[in-house]
Amino acid sequence: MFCLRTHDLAKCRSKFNFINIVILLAGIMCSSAVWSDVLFDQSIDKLLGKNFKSVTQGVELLAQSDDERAEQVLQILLAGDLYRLKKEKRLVTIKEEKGKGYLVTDVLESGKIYEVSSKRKIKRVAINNKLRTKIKAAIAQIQLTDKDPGKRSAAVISLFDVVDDNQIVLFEKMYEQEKNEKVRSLIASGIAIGNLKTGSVVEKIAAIKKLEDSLEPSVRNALQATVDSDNDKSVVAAATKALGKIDQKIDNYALMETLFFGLSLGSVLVLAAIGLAITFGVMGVINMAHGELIMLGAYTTYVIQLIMPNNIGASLFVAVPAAFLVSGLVGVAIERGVIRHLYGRPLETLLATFGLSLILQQAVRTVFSPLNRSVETPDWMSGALEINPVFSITYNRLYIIIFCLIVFAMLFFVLKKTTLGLKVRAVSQNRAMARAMGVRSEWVDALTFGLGSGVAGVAGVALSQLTNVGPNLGQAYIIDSFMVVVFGGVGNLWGTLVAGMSLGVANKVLEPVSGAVLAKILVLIFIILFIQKKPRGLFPQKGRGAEG
Amino acid sequence: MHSDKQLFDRKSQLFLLVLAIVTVAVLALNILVPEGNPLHISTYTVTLLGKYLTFALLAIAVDLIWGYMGILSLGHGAFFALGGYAMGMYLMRQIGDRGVYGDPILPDFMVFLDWKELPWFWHGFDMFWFAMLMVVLVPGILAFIFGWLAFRSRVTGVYLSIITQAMTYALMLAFYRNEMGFGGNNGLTDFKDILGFSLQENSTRLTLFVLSALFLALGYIACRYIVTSKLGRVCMAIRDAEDRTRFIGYRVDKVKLWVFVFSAALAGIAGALYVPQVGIINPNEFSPLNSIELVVWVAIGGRATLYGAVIGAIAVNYAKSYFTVAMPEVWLFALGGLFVLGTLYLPKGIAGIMKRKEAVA
Amino acid sequence: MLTIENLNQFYGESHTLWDLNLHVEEGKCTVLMGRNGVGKTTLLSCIMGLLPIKSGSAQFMGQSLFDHSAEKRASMGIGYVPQGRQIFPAMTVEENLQIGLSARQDKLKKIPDYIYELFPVLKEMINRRGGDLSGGQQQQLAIGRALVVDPKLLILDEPTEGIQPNVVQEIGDIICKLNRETGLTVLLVEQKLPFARKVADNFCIMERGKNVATGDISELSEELIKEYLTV
Amino acid sequence: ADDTIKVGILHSLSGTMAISETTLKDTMLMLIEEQNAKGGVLGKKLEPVVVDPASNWPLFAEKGRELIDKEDVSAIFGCWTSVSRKSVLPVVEELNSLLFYPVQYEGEESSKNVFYTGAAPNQQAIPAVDYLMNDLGVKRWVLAGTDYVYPRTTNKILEAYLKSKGVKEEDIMINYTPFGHSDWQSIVSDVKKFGSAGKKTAVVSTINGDANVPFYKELGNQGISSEQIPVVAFSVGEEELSGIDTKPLVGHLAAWNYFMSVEEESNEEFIDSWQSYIKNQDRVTNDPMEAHYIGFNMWVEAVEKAGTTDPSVVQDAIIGVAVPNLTGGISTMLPNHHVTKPVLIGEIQDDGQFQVVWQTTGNVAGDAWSDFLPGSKDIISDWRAPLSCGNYNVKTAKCSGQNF
Amino acid sequence: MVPQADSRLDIKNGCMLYVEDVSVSFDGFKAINNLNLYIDEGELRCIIGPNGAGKTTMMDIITGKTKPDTGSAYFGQKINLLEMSEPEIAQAGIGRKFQKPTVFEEQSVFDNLELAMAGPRGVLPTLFSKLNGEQRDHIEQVMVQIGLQDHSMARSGALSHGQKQWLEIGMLLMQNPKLLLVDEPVAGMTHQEMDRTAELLTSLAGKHSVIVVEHDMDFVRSIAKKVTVLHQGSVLAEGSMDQIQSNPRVKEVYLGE
Ligand SMILES: Nc1ncnc2c1ncn2[C@@H]1O[C@H](COP(=O)(O)OP(=O)(O)OP(=O)(O)O)[C@@H](O)[C@H]1O
Ligand SMILES: Nc1ncnc2c1ncn2[C@@H]1O[C@H](COP(=O)(O)OP(=O)(O)OP(=O)(O)O)[C@@H](O)[C@H]1O
Ligand SMILES: NC(N)=O
Ligand SMILES: [Mg+2]
Ligand SMILES: [Mg+2]
Repeated sequence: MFCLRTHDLAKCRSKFNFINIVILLAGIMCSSAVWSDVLFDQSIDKLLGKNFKSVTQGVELLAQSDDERAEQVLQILLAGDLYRLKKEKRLVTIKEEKGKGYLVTDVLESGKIYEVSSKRKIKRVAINNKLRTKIKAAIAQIQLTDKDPGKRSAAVISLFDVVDDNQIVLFEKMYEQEKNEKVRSLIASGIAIGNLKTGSVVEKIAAIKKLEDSLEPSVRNALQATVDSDNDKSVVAAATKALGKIDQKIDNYALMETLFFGLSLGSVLVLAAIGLAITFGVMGVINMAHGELIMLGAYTTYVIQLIMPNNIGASLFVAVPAAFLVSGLVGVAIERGVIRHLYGRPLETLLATFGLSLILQQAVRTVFSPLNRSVETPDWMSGALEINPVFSITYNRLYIIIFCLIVFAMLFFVLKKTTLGLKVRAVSQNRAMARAMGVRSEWVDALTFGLGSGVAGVAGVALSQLTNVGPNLGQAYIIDSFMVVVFGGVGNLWGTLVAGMSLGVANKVLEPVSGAVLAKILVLIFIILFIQKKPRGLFPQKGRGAEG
Repeated sequence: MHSDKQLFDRKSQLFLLVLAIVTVAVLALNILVPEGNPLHISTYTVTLLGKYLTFALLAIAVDLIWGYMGILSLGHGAFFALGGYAMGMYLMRQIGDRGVYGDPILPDFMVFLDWKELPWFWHGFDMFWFAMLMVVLVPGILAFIFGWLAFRSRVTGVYLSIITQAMTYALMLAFYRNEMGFGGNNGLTDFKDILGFSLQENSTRLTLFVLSALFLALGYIACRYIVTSKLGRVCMAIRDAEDRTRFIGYRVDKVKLWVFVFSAALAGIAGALYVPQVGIINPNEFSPLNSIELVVWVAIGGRATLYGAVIGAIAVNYAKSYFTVAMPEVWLFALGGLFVLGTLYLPKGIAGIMKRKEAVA
Repeated sequence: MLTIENLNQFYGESHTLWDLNLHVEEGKCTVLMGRNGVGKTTLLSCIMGLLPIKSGSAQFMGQSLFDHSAEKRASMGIGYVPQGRQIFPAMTVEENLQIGLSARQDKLKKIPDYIYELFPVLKEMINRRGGDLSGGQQQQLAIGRALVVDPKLLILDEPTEGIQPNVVQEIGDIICKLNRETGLTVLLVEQKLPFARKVADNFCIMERGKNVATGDISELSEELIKEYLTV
Repeated sequence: ADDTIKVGILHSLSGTMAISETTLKDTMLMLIEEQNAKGGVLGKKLEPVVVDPASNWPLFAEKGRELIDKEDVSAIFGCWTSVSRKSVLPVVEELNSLLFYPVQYEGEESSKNVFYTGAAPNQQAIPAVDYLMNDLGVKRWVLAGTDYVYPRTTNKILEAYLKSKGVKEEDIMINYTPFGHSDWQSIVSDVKKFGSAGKKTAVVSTINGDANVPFYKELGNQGISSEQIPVVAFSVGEEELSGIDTKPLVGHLAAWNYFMSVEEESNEEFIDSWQSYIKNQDRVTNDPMEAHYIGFNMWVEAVEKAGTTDPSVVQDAIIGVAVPNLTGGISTMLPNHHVTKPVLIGEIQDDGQFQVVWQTTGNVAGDAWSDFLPGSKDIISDWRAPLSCGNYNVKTAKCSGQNF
Repeated sequence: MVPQADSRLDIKNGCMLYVEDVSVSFDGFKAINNLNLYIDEGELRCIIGPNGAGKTTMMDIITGKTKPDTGSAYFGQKINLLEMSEPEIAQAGIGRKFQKPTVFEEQSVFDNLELAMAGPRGVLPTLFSKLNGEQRDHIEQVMVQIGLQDHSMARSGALSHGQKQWLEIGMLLMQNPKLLLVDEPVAGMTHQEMDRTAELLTSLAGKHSVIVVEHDMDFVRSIAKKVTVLHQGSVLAEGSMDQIQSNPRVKEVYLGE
C-alpha cells in the first residue's frame, strides 16, 4: 500500500530533485533489483572523505544508489550518528563507551564490532545545513503520505511557499483522497494560495475569502504579494481587507503573547525572589548570598544529571528535592555559622553574606571550574505548544509558570497555616519576647533560613533550564530579587508574587517599543518613582507598628 | 565623651598628623631616595596609594550618611562614577587632535561611530573650571533630585537602599549604551594631559597623589565639622528615632537632603581624583556590587567613625591588591573570609579595636 | 517556689544587681518595689533568661533555673508580662496569643476561652494588629498572652501602667483570683501602693540592685516606704 | 633575576571574565613550560608572572603597570574584553612594553606596543556574511548583539557592507540587549516574525558570552531550527559550547580562525599537549588559545631573531615574522600589528564541536581600520620606518595622536 | 526664654486650640468620632477615658502624625494644623511627650536635651550653632529638675523606664512650647515622683497650655481643674473633677468603684 501511494505521487512531475530521491528510495524498497553496487561503494568512499564537499557528493551518490542499506545510512547520517574510523576507513556507529574509547558497530556489515582506544580515532561524518535541509525535505515529502495527520499537515504547510500549477494539481488530487478534516482544510488553503497567484479574478477573490481566516505566515505573504503586485483593483481591495483582518488577529495574539512572555519572565523573577522574601522579608536578613544559593540549586541539577545521564527526563524531579536539601543545608550552615551572631544587626548581615557570596562563588569555581556547566533540557520541557501559527506557548516557560505557582502556594501554606510562620514572625518582631513565650528562636531561625535557602535552590533548578549554570549565575539574579521583594513590600508574600509578575509584564510590554536595554532602565526608573508614591512597596505593612 | 564634640579631638589630630606624615614621607621616599634603594617608593606605588586615598574619601562620604544618619546608600558608587565621568570628559577634550583620527573636537569613539558633532552635554568640558564645577554639580544635582523625591515621601530603610541601588543599576545600563555618548562599555580612556601637564610625568602623578591626600584631609575636616556640630547630632537623632526628631521640630527631609547632597558631591570629588590616576572611567563603576563593596569598607573600618572609614577603605583595598598577587587563585576566599570574620569578630570594625584599647588604657 | 541567691548582673561595666536574694513563696503573691532604676526590670529579665548573669543561682520548683535556656523557662511554667508590653506589633491579637500555645504542657491547640472572658476587649479586637492597639489594650493583651502558656508562676512588671482605673481594679481582682483560686504564684512589680497592698501577700523592696527589706505585706510600714520608695 | 626572562600574564581569574580568561592563563603557562623544555629563549628560561585583574578594568592598568614596572616583564600576554585592553594600552605605551591581545575585537586601533593576534572584523564578520549571502542565499538579516562597543562597531561595519551589496534597509533588523540578558522570548519571537516574510533569513550574532545559552534555548523552544534561520555567532567557541546543552544549537554557525576539529598534525599535537597539561581529556581548545599560540611563537622567534628581549627592538623584529598556525597554514605578523589568518565557518555539532563548512582559500590579512566606516576608510597603519604610524590618514597625510 | 511660637499664633480671644468635628477611622474602625475640644490659653486640661478611647490618636492628630478624615484643628485663630507637617507644628509651638517614652537612645542625656532646646531648626543654623553659657545653664537646670544631673553623659538608652519618662519631660521643657501634650507622664513612677510631676505641670500652666492624659486618678485629682472624658472617640463628659467623678456614665465606663 505504501509503495503504491508513493508511486502515485512520483508520477506527478515535480521540479524538486528531492522527490527524485524519494522515487529512488521507493524504487529500492519496491523492486529487488540491485543494479548499483558500484554507485553505493563509490558513495561510501566519498562519505569516508575528509572534507565536506566529498560527503555531499557521497550523499548525492547514495541518493541515486538503490542499495537497501542506503536509506539506513541516510537516516543514521541525518541523526548525526555516522562516524568514520580514521585509519581503517570504515563507517561505524557508536555502540557504547569503553574506557577512553568506544565499541563501534560497522554500518555496512551489521554485527561487526570494533574497539577503538581513543575518542579521537573516530570522526563523525559531517552534515551541514544544506544537506540537512535536503534530507529533511525528502522526509517531509514522504510524510505527505504518513499515517499521522499531524505530520501530513506539517508537510502540506511546508509546501505553501512554493505552490505552483503543478502543486495545485497535486493538492487537488490529495484533497480527494484525504479523510482528515483539518488536513483537507489545509490542502484547500494550499490550493487557494496557488489560485491567488495564477487564477482568474473570480478565483482569486474566492481564494482570498478562503484564506482570510488563516494565520499561516505563507498565507499572509501570499496576500501581501497580491496587494503589492496584483493588477485588479477589486482583488487588491479584497486582499487588503483580508490582510487587515489577519493583521488584526495577529495583533490580538501578539498581545496574548506579550502577556505570556511577561508572566513567564515574572515567574522567573518570583522564583528567584521568593526565597529572599522569607530570609529577607520575614527574617530581616539582608542575604547577599541568596543568588549563590540559587546557583547551588542549579549546580545540584547538573550533578544529578551527571549521576543519572540516561534519565534526563526524570532528573528534574529528583533535582527539585535534592536542590532544596543542598541549598537548604547550606542555608542552615550559614545561619548557624554566621547569621545567628548578627541578629539585631541587620545591616551587618549584608556584609557577612556579601563575603559568603564571594566565597561560595569561588568555591564553585574551584570545584566545578570557572566554565559554565551544561545542563540538559528534558524532552518534555522542549518545544512549544502551538496554538496557532502565530501563537505558541513554549513548554519550558509554561512549566516554570506552573512550578512557580506551586512553590508559591506551598510556601504560603507553610508560613500561613503552620505555627512555623507564626513563630518566625514573632521572632523577627521581638526576639527576646518570643523566647520568653517559649519559642525556640534558634531552631526557628535555622529552620526558616533553611526554608528560604532551600526555595532558592529550587529556583536554581528552574533557572538551570533557562540560562547558564555557572559561578556568576547568582549575581545575575540577586539585584532583581531584592528589587522584587522591596517593590512588593517587605514581609508580604503576595507582594512578592504580584511585584514579580507585574515587573515581568511591564518589561515585556516595554521591550518591543523601547528595546531590551531601555526597557530595563525604564522599569528601574518606574520602581524608583513608584516607591516615592508608596514608600513601603505595593503591599505595605500597615498600622502604627510599621511606622517606627 | 565630651571630646566627641570637639572638631579636632585627639583621634582627629592623630589622623591628620598621620596622613600628613605619610604623604610627606611617601613624597620624600619617591623623590629623594634613588631607585634601586629598598626604601625607594616607586611612582607606581605612589599612584596606587593615591587611588586608595580617593577610595578613602569616598568611604568618608558613605560613612557620613550611613554611619551618622542611618541612610544606607547602595548607590554611592554612582556619584563617584559621575564625578569621574566629568573629569574623564575634561581629559578627553584635552586630547584635542591627538586622537587616533585626529579630529580636533570629537573624541575617537564618536568618530568611529560616525557622529558628526559633539553632543550638547559635552560642551564646556574643555574648560577646567567648568569640568570641576560639574564634578560636584552633577552628582550633587542627581542626589538633590533623588533625595528630594525620596526623603520628602519618607522612603526609609531598605526601601531607600534598594532604590539607590536601582538608580546606580539604571545608570550603569544607560552608560553601557553607546548612544548615551560616553563611550559605551569602553568608557573614556587614553588620557594625555591635565591642565597641560602630561599624565605620564612623575611630577603630575605625585601632584595628583598629594591632591588626593589634601582633599581627603579637607573632606575629613568638613565631615568632622558636620558630625561635631549640632547638625551632626540631629543626624544621629534621625538615625535613631526619625519620627521623634520631627516632633521636636526638625525638618528631617531637609537635613537628610542636604547631607546627602554634600556626601554625593564629596563622592564626586573622589571620583574626579580617581580617574586621572587610574587612567580610565567606564560604566562598570556604576555596578551595584561596587557600591555594596564600599559599604563593606566602611563597616570593616568601623561605622560612624570617619577615620575608621578611611582605615577600612585602605585596608580592604590593600588586602585586595595584595591577595590578587600573592594568591591569585584563591584571593576571593581570603577577601570573603575577611568580610565574614570582620563582621563576626569586629562588630565595631577596626576602629572598634582602637576604641577598646583606649578604654582599657 | 522560686528562690534566688547571690545574683550578680552587669550591663557591660556597670554592676546593676549586687548579691541579690529573693524568695517567692508558692501560691503567694509577692510584690517587688523600689524606685526607678533600682533594677527591678533587670531582675525579672534575668529570671526569664533574657539577660546574661554574672553569678548566682535560682531554684524554681526544685530545678535549677539558670541551667535552662530562656525558651525552656516558659514551658517550665513561667509566664511573663514585661514592662512596656512588648507586643508583637505586626501580628494580630489572636496570633499574639497563639504564640504562647506551644509552650503549654498540655499541647492545647486553641486559646482557652477564659482569657477572652478575663479580657473581653481582646475578643473584640481579635483581628487587629497588636501594634495598633491602644496602650491599655496592649497591656491587657500582654497579660492574656502570658496566661496562655498556663504558668505556675506569673511575673508581671508594672501591669497597671497605663490602664484605666476600672480595669486596674479588674486586673487586681484577676490576679487575686488566679492567685487564690487556682493557686498561681505571682511575682509583681508595682509602684502603686494601694494596688500592691490589695493584691500582695509578701513584699520585697530593692535599693540599688540589692534587696533591702522583705516581709508580709502587713509589715510594709510608713518608715520603709519613706526610706526606700520616696525620692 | 638575570638568568630568566619574565613574561607577564594578565588575565582575569575571578569576576565575570574568569570564565573565559582562566583558560588563556593556563594556555600561556603551558606554552611557556613547553618552551622551557625546549631550552627557553636566548638560552634563558622563561618565568611566567601571573596576576589577577579580577575583571575590573582599571585594575588591568594597575596590574599591567605592576608587571612592567615592578616585575620587569619582557612582554605581556593578556586581556579579553576591549575595555580591558583600552585600559592597559596607555600603560604599555608609556612604559614601552609589549602586549599580545588574543581575542577578536572591533578593530579601529593599532598601537605601537600592542599585537592583535585575534581577528579584526574583516577576518571574521565579513567573510561570515559573505558565506551566508553566497552559499545559503540569505536575503534578510538580523544583526543581534550585546549593547557594547564590539557589537555596535561590528554591526555598523556589517550594515555598511550589506548595503553596499544592495541589501535594503527593511531587510536588516538590528537589536541590542544588555549584558547577561537572559529573557529572549520577545526578541526571538520578533526574529521569527521577521524571518517569516518569505525570504531566507539569518541572524548574525555578536551576543556576548553568558547571554548566548538562553538565546539558543529560546530559539530551539520557539521552534526555529538552524535550517530555517541559521545563526552565525562571533563569540561562541568550543569553550562556551562545553557549558551548553548543544541539542538546540546543532546546525547553527560560528566564524573563527580556528576550530578544535580542524584535522592537522600540529593541531592534534596542540590538543594532546593541552589535555595532558590540564590533566583532562575532555578539555577543549579554542580560537583565542590559538591566537596566544601564534602570538607567543611569534614573540619567541622575534626575540631569537633580535637577540634581545628589549621591547623596542622586538617591536621591529616581529614584523614579518611568520609562524605556523594550527590550521595548517602560516600566519605572519603584519606591519599594522595584526596577523594573517584563514577564516573558517563551522557548524555546531551535538558533541560541542564545530564542523568546518566553509573556509577562505588563503589567509586574510587583518585590517586595523575598517574600509566600511567613513571615519576610518582613509586610515592605514604601518609600524615600519619611515611611516611608523598606527593611524596614518592617507588623505591628509597626517599621523595623529602618537606619543612618540 | 521666649517661646519659639509662630508669629501667626493669634490667641486674641484666649483660645489656644480648636479641634472641631474631627473623625478618623482605621480600616473601618472609628477611633475618633466627631470630637470637639477647645483649650484655653494657660489652661491645664486633663483628659481621661477608657483604654482605646482615642486619647493618643487625638494627640496624633494635633501633632500632625495622623491626618483626620474630616474636621478641623486650629492652633490659635489662624494656624491650620491639618495643613502642616510634624516639624512645622512643633516649630509653631506644640510639644509632645509620648505614651511610650521615646528618646534618642544613642545620645547622652545632655545631648537629648540640647537637641530639644528651643532655637532655630534650619540646616545651616544647626550646622553653625554653638551653645552659649546661658543655654548650657538652662540645660543643667532642667537636668536637675528631672533628677538626671548625675546621668548627664549617660547614654539615654541605658536609662530605666522611669528615667526615660523624666528625660522626655525634660525635653519638653527644653522645647518650651505654647501647648504641651503630655501622654501618661507618671506611668511607672513612684508616688512621690508623681507628686513632683504634678507640681511641675501645675507650675507650667499659666504660661503654657497643657493637656495631660493620665489614668492615675490620684494624679489627675491633684492637678486637674477641668477634666474631659473621652469615650469611643468623642467627648463623654466635661467638667470639674468632682462632677466627673459623680457622673454615672463615667463611673460605668471608666472609673469603676
Ligand atoms: N540596656 C542597659 N544598658 C545599661 N544600663 C541599663 C540598661 N538597662 C537598664 N540599665 C540601668 O540599670 C538600672 C536598672 O534598670 P531597671 O530597668 O532594671 O530599673 P527598674 O527598677 O525596672 O526601674 P523602673 O521602675 O524605672 O522601671 C538603671 O539604672 C538603668 O539605667
Ligand atoms: N493605625 C491604627 N490602625 C487600627 N486601629 C488603630 C490604629 N491606631 C489606633 N487604633 C485604634 O484606635 C483606638 C484608639 O486608640 P488610642 O491609642 O488613641 O487610645 P487611647 O485612648 O490612647 O488608649 P490608652 O489609654 O489605652 O492609651 C484603639 O482601639 C486602637 O486600637
Ligand atoms: N573584543 C571583544 N570581544 O570584546
Ligand atoms: Mg522597670
Ligand atoms: Mg494612649
